[in-house]
Amino acid sequence: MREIVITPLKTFSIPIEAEKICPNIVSSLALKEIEGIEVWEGNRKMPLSDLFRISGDEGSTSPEDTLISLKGDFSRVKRLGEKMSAGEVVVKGNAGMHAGNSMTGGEMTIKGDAADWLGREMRGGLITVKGNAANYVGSGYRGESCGMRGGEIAIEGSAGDYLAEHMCGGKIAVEGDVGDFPGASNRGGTIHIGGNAYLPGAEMASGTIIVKGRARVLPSYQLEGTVGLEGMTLKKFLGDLVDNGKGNLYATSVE
Amino acid sequence: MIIKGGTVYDPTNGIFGEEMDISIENGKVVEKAKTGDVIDAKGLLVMPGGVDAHAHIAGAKVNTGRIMRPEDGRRGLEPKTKLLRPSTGYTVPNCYAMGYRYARLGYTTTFEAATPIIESRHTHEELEEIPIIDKGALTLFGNNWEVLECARDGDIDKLAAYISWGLRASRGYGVKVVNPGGGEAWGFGGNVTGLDDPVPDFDVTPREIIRSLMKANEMLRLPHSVHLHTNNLGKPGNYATTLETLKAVEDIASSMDRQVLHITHMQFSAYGGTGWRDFESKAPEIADYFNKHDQFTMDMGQLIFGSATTMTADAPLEYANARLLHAKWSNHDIELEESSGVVPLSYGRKMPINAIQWAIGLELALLTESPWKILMTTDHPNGGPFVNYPEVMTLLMSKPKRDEEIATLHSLVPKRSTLATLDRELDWGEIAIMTRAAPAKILGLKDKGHLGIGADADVTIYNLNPEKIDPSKDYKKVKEAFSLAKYNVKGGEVVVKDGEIVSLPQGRTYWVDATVPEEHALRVEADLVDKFTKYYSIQKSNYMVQDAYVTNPMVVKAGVI
Amino acid sequence: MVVLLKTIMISGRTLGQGATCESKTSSEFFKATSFCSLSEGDYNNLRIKEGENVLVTAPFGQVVVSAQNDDGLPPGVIFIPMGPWANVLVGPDTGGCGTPQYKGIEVEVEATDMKVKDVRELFADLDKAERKVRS
Amino acid sequence: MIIEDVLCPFCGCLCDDIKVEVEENQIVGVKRACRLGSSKIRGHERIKAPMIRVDGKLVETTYEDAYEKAARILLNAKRPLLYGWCSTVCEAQKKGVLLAEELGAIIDSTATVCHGPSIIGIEEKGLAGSTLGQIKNRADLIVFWGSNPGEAHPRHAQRYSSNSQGKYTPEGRKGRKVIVVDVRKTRTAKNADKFIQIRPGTDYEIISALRMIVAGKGDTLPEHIAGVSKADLEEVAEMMKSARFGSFLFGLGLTHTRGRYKNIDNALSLVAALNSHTKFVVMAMRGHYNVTGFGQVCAWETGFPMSVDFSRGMPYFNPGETAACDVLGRRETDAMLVIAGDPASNFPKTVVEGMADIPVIQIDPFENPTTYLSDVVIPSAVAGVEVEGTAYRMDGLSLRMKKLVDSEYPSDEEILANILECVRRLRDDN
Repeated sequence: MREIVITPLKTFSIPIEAEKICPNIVSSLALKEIEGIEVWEGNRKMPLSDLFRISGDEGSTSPEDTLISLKGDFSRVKRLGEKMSAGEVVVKGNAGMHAGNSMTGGEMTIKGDAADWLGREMRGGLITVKGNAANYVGSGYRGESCGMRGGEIAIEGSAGDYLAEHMCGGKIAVEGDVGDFPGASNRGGTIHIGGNAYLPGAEMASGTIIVKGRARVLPSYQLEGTVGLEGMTLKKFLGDLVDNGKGNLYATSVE
Repeated sequence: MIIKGGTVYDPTNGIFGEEMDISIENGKVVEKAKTGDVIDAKGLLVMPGGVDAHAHIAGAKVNTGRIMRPEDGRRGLEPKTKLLRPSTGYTVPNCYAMGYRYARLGYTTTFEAATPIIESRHTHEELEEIPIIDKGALTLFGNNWEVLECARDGDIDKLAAYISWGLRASRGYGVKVVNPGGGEAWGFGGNVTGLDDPVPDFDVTPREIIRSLMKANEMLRLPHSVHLHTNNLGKPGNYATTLETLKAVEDIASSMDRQVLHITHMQFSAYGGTGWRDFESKAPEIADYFNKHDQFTMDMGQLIFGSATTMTADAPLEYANARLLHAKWSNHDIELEESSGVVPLSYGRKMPINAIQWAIGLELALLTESPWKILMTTDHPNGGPFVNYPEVMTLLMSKPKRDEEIATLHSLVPKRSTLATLDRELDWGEIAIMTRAAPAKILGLKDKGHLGIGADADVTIYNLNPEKIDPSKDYKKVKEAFSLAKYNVKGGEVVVKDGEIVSLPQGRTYWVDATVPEEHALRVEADLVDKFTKYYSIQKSNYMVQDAYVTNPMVVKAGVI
Repeated sequence: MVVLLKTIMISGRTLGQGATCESKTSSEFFKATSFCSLSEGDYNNLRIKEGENVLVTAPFGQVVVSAQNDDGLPPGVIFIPMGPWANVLVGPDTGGCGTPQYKGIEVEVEATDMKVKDVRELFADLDKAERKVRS
Repeated sequence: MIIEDVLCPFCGCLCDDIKVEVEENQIVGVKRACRLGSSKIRGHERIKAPMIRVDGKLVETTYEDAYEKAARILLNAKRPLLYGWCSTVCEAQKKGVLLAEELGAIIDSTATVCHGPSIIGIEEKGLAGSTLGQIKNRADLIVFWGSNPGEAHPRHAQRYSSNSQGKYTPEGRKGRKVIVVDVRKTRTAKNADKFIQIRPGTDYEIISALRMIVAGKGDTLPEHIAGVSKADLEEVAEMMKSARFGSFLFGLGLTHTRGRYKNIDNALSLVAALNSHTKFVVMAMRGHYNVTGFGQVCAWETGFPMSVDFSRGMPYFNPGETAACDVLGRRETDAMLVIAGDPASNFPKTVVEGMADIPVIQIDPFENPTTYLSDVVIPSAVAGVEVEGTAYRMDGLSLRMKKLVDSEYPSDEEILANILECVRRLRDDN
């Protein structure tokens, strides 16, 4: 596998937009050419090498055979791996907003934290976050009726508000707590929450949400009984009945 | 300027594919230009600039569409350039994209299809921001309290005086009527079910409203006829209401050399069936009626597959759409005047209703013998965005193209419409009529839609040799050429060259100043004082659109002689 | 004994705030926006007298305001008019939608002898005249 | 001289029936306006002259010098923010969008700290609204939810809502029912027929419960929902369904609290559902007189109503990422122009700190805390008093504001045009 290593030359305060840091774009380029790909610092367009040091393996290969290693703090670098369909991106630090936006395949690993809109409108592939993720994981763009449609996002820490808003498919697992309104307006897909959640599944039409910690459940959910799941006893709810939803919500304890 | 040697289609002047020169001076077509640039159009198709008589391009509804649809805004993005401002949107583009995209299609004039008087200031604010093209706006009258009362009382003199005032107040061009009576009923959540269903609290029927407005329109000798969105639009079986409406006004004569009534986006009013299950086309019945009656015209309202944003003063229809499709719903009721709604949706090829609707629009155009009676529109952005006009043109010009499309659609299309059986293919001249000559004639724009001496020098040159290309077979090339004009000359100025915008003149805004006898104007004035004192939420003195909002006006005079 | 009251702070418009908000350096604006209303019970629990001051502490900051009682407030909710005093207590989180949460902030309230800062003093730490920076 | 039918440049009511008496270019009398409007029209102490900061102190300078300094600051910035816009006319707002395009800046309005969440809610659901006159003429039920017009929009009740009279509402207040839902008993709540006091942050759950009751599924609800009795909500739902024309008028009580745009989203759905039973409309009680106008102008010019980032030459909209408080709070912006707004007072102090570290340009008629953080201060004429132009009322109706007196100060539009010209000139020089 060809490894391309990208390291920031400074600490960014103005966010960098770098959707071209993506296996589909860089796999066939020589390192010299990668240095020349275009990124934005605010309203200034510049070559990648003005802001980052590029090293790693030379040569030209396919996206499948490409690993992009991002070393350092990428918390202000946005749109990493946007639309990637294959290959691997490893962020050995924090990732900025919209990491894995619209990705359809391949793997992204974020060793630190992920900022808002991780895996927005994702169609396929796998995103793993070792730290925490912020708001709108696996959601849609504003106004769209579908967010994530496929693929998988695994977060080992916690996640922020509006997790999986408008989710239509795929799977999201968060080991820790999530913020307000996980799974709002979802129409399919599966959400596993290891910790607590506040008002999950608002306007859920279909799909599954499992909350292993405490959940504050909306009054428009109907308790259907208890079920055993993964060795735990969970309350099973049907909802969101405000919209005749047929979603399944499981929670261990209810506030 | 001289446009040399093009193959010219100018149907108004009986020119169909003649090689000739067009001379231009001071923004007008002249006998012979003394000086100026020469554009070599040898072997290229030359037509008057396109005229769109019905599109929703400006005002509260359009902006509501933008605000509720950021997901549409992010489509069609084009960055700013040295000359151009950024473009956004597909179904609801920003103002600049509107002007640029029309110009690139070879269009030079577009009329906004519906403005309520009280919100016309907003409409004009947006029209002012649309670059290049000439514009106008049709003013809504079909649910206005003063209109309902005049129609109830049969007081056509007063109604004409009110229209005159309303056109001035809105800086409007003509009388638009949407679901007459239904918009008022929607004020309390109701609707009207047909021509003789009285409007609650007003004791007047849609039939009386339409007839009264048409009589007043003709009394005022307005350049355009009444422009009607029928009752029951969008509902299965509504073709009966449409035909009943036409029959109800057969006795009314036009005061001008034009139609007496224009029915807009007919596709939405040509439905058979008792419900959505047995929904079918009644385009043949509608076209047959139009073939036998010369005093009426219509436009297609062609449906385009994909995303659309429906927006109309027919608010009850929009509520029904939103509930049926579980879609976003915006509604806006306007005190004493109208109601309206906006609902985004997507038309699917495999959705039986959408596929049949698509077929109906084309059937109407192909079954109506005279292209002077049916304009090409998509009721932008209700049937789909206007950028798809080249697609519609090629569908009309090529039977193979239609067959190819039908093969991708729901299998009910051939069963519920006659489209698959129609062999007619429109020629260059007929397309020029439906997109240039006829809309100008129907709107009453004497200097538009043709290239005779004295006409506005709005000329489009397409990268097509009509002598050599067979649109039936080469429809892809035709669509490509119609999508990006080789040249668009607007008012004698080159605005598009090789598909690129090269200059940004400010277009004009047409409005109609119609005079009426003072005694009737005074009666209207008394009514208005009463209504503003008791009912309107704003002062009468702040109501009328000020001159500051129409900076480049083209005032057309009309009125009672 | 100092009573420490745990409450929820909400901010909002008032007539006085609206009438003075275009003359923010005036004493009228100060009067209209540098106070905190408490329910009668909370007010009494703090053992303060009319016009005395309270120190309000939130995770992101603390501010001294004068105190008054308002029988429209339920126990456990305090109100501070929209403005710079209230905004000392509001956190920077925009919740993913661009808008800070100005209402429903968990705060602690206690009586204090400290005086209420005027508007200039309130911004002393940020005022560029005080900082003498910038080139 | 008495000027009739003047528009009031204060709140979103945009009252257009004010009488102003002018003598020798001075406003000497204001009639019909409320305390808020009257105070604004009569005027306050002004910033005397343009100023720039030298060695920490603001010192007077010429307009030309201030324009050039402002242009240099903006041109040097990689992510400038142009903020405010709501207490000025649309003509200035248009110029602002053009300046933002030219600079590759972010342009955002005060909407993002008031009804921004309402706009995001509308993006989810659409909005079933009407003009205010429709409510005046037809509404027999008014619901004020988290809104307090008694203090924020003093003439709303009389002109447009609970106490107004119209064609189908000749009895005014007597013929209407008023419901108030709020966390505290406000001035407005004291005049309600039914007051539901809720706990802060529980709006979403209460609205969901109401939706259930309206849909006939109330039997599955518990007896208390977030502390409110089901019986109370059933009564409210019944009042809503049996009204002939209801209106749901919401304020910052819904947008500033936990749930933010989701609260609005849910309220819009409630109103849409009520339309299957009766007629119902919903409206945001907008604050500044032309905050609605900025949303309109920005939408038709850029496709989006606020928080538009032009960094890459085309509009990008994403509140949460591109709103003023987002970029200031994260310290992502390196220069700021403030016009017709006072972020130092109205943003959280923790966000205002972001302004202390970057150059700030202020355009405003009046001194305010933003002045303390500004490096260039450009005094302007008061729009709607000294400058005419367009404004949009909270219901989206546009009106033309009058000029009442002459001003020695340039208008916001003129100032922006001058800065734009400087920007273009300096850029061409390089």
